[in-house]
Amino acid sequence: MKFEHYGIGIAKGMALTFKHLFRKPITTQYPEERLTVSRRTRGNELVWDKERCTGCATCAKSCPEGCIEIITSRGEENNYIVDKFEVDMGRCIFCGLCVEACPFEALFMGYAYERARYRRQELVMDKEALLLSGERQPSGYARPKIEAGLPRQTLLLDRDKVKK
Amino acid sequence: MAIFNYYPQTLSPDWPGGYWLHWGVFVVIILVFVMAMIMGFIWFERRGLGRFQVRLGPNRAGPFGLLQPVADAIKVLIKEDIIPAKGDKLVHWLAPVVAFVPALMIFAVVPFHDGALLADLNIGILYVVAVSSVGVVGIFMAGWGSNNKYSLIGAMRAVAQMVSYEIPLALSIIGVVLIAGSLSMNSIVEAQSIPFILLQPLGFIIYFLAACAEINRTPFDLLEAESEIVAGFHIEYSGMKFAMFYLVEYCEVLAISAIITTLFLGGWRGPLLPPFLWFLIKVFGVFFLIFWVRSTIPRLRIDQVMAFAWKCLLPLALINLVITGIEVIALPPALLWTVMFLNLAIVVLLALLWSKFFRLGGGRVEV
Amino acid sequence: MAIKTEPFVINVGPQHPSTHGVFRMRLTLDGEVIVDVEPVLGYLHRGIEKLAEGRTYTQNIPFTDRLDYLASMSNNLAYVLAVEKLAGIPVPERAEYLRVIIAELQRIASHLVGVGAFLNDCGAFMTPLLYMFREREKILDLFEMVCGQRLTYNYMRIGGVSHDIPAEFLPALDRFVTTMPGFIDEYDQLLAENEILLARAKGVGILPEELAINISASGPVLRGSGVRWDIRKADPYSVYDRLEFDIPTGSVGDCYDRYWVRIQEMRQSVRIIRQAVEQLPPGEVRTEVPHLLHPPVGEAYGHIEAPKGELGFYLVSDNSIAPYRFHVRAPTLINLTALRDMMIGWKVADAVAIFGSIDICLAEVDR
Amino acid sequence: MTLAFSGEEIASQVEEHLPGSIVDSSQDSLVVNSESWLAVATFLKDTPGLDFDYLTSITAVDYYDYFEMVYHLTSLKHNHSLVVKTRCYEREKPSLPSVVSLWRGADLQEREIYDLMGISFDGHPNLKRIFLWQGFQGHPLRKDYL
Repeated sequence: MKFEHYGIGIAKGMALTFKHLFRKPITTQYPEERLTVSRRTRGNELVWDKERCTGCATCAKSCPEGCIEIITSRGEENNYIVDKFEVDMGRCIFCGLCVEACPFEALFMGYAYERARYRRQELVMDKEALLLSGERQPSGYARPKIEAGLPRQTLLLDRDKVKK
Repeated sequence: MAIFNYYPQTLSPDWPGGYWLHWGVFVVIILVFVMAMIMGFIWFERRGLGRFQVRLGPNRAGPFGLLQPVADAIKVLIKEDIIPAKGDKLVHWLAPVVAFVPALMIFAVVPFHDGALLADLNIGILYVVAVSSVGVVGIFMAGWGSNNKYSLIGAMRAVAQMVSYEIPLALSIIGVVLIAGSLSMNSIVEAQSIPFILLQPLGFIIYFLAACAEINRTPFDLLEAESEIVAGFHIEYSGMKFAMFYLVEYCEVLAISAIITTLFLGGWRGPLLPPFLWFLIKVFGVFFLIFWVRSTIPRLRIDQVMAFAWKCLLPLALINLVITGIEVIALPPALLWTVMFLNLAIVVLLALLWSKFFRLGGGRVEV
Repeated sequence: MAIKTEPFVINVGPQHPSTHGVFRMRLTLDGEVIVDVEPVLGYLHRGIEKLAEGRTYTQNIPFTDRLDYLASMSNNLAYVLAVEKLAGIPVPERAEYLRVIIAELQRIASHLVGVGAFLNDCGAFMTPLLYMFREREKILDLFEMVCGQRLTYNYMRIGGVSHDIPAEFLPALDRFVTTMPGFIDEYDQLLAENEILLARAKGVGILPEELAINISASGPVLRGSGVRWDIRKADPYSVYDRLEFDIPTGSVGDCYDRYWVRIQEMRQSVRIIRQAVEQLPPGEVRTEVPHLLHPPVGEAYGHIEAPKGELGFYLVSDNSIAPYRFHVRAPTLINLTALRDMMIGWKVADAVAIFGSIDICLAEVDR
Repeated sequence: MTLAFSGEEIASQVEEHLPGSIVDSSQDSLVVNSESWLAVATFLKDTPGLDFDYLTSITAVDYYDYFEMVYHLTSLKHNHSLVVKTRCYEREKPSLPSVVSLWRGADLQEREIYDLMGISFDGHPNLKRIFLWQGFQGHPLRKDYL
């Protein structure tokens, strides 16, 4: 005579949850503890290299949302001068296609993630706002040289060492 | 606890002497105790659930998040009080009060210490059963007064469930009363030279399950099942009135924990530590068990809940009553340990026997 | 005297904790029993099929992320397979293996959410969900390492994948693959034998085999009904024909079978990943594809076994840079066809459980 | 591997049973006359050896001159597949027979096509808009909808 459904399943489950009382919580206390994001993170706000950009507008053409706007004028040495380079970060979907498409490595995804704003207008970034600065570092997405120099990503796998 | 020693160890039922003083002091004590314990319970449950779920739980307000209940209370009190336009305003307004008062009234007969209770009624436990079943009226009023289909479903479930579970609840208490030979809570504690959970394991299990159903705790939390009917009867409540329902929930848990402690775990009795502390420790232990269950298992369906009460708990409670009666009459007190093991064996046997009645896949109605 | 009763209509959703998004069910209830169900869709309709007609083939890849956001990688894969079929683009072998590894990781992640949410709907208060999110988090970490995002990956490219994996990916994946079976065992221990879950899920919401085929169900819903149909075996794409794995099937097609199939599929996915990592060859990960692709006039239907069922992309090309027609065969939309048949006659609580066991993602249903 | 039937092969079989039903056939697909589509579908589903018991997907494509319905059929029994098309030249009130009676999986997909492409299906049990609200003007997936 086989006995089942007499409460053993409930007991097993309760044992498991009890075991979890003694495991380390996996919570990260965010503002105090910070995890390092991936080297390839597609973080907030594009970073633009003024020197390298030739104004070819490949990025604008590759953008699925059409949020990059470039206006150029003809320069003296048969080159383009970028008059306007404006990105509406409010419409950006962070797909990274523009960065991949850039033939001169003049555009980077951002490495930061705390770039919230209070107004939508502030999300529209012009030439000056897009330049590299202390809090606006480029990420290694599609840029292997930068990727090599960034710190290692923290993984939950490393922190949660419970079972084999 | 000097205040307890100030009073004679046992109070006669008609409260001779400082009637008003006694009354006033204990009302204050109970109110403070209940409020403080509810705060403690909320914190304990949230932190404990957090740890069960490999997270931390609230830990920002105050040291270890101890002030979290206070912060919640302040937040909820300054919120807007919304009354549904088509609701029954009076019923909607009265419901939290009607639900809260009986929950608080239970504490009148809970002994925190030998003789330290508001009213040592000689029908103490009967009073508890009677008063605690009034709370359902408040819940039904809330469900009705809100004029919301979800609340009404929740309220209907509540009534059906609570009425059913009153019976096994009361029957399982009778076993304890038979052994103790008294209905007074204080006498029951005094009768427990060993905790009654050892003599009445089946009674304890039935009481625990039925009480969980009475106070709407998992796996019987159908009336506020957040994944089905969102919040059930208090879906339309906000602000102060919502806080009242929140208090009711924890007040009832506290009351049930205190009653289980009194009936089955030997109340304030215990070695070394002062009685009041023993009482608290046991109450927290019972509460831990309640939310441990909550953290683990899913919720039953309404027909399964009803079937469980009538087909499982009620017959088991009757069997328990008969067995206890025979033991009390036939077995000499010297055979205490034999009785203990006998009862444990009966529990195992009955659990295995009843598992044979467990049927899967039922519940579909042809429409 | 017969009591006069009448059925009443209750709206579950679009804002309801258990509708997994913005799904809405109009339930007609007779007491607690469901008499009629009418799904109301479209709250998340963004017209992706129309939008895609105005974007190039590459620009559509991030849009496919937004279909089933719990399994973005699978959507990417199905779409690029369709484009590759349309334009006849070869894929390097290493990229094929990477795609398989990533797609199987995605399957585990999606099933973790599906199973966790189902158990949560059954009333297990958050605990299974959080345990499962813990493992999903590890997978998301791996995805973030590979492609820099945690939800909308945009990783697959026409003719390969966007990047090769970083050096620390394989060791981390190895750690994940060794620990994952242990965690799946834990899930089994947590609730697979739980009496309450059995009572809630066994025999509930049965989808018979005949009906499952007739309504074009796919994925775990079809396999839960006992049909041995998996596109990875039936019509192998990528390199699935070189990998060994089983197709778990249920027996009767109830909620529990669907739950069980998902758990077993996670085990199989771990097995596939192990083999794929062993066989992973070195080399290129991406074929050179012109920036603006002009596929020849024609049409192609690329389909994969996505976590939730057969995900197909039907593309029509008119030799321009954008697809002339872009149609998504959304598995979850079609799985919903049988919702009414599965729910009628069950209780409100079952409605939520049955709905959870289908595991839908509204972003894909509405598109 | 799912065996993809060529349209020509099936066309000859269908033509034997239902003469005049095939408009066109190619390697990938066969195009069926819209009047005889339901009969052809029944034939494809019930003929032993074909047994297309699983309707994978339905789509409509707007080619300005006509709407083309694309049916992807699969047989789970024999693991083979077929693409069948049928055309509707009417633009104002396009209408085609519904296949819900054969494959219930067509239910929501036909509603979707009705909603977004504006083709109505005769014999559909519950033909209502599915994603857009009742009273929405136009059918977004048509090429002339801007």
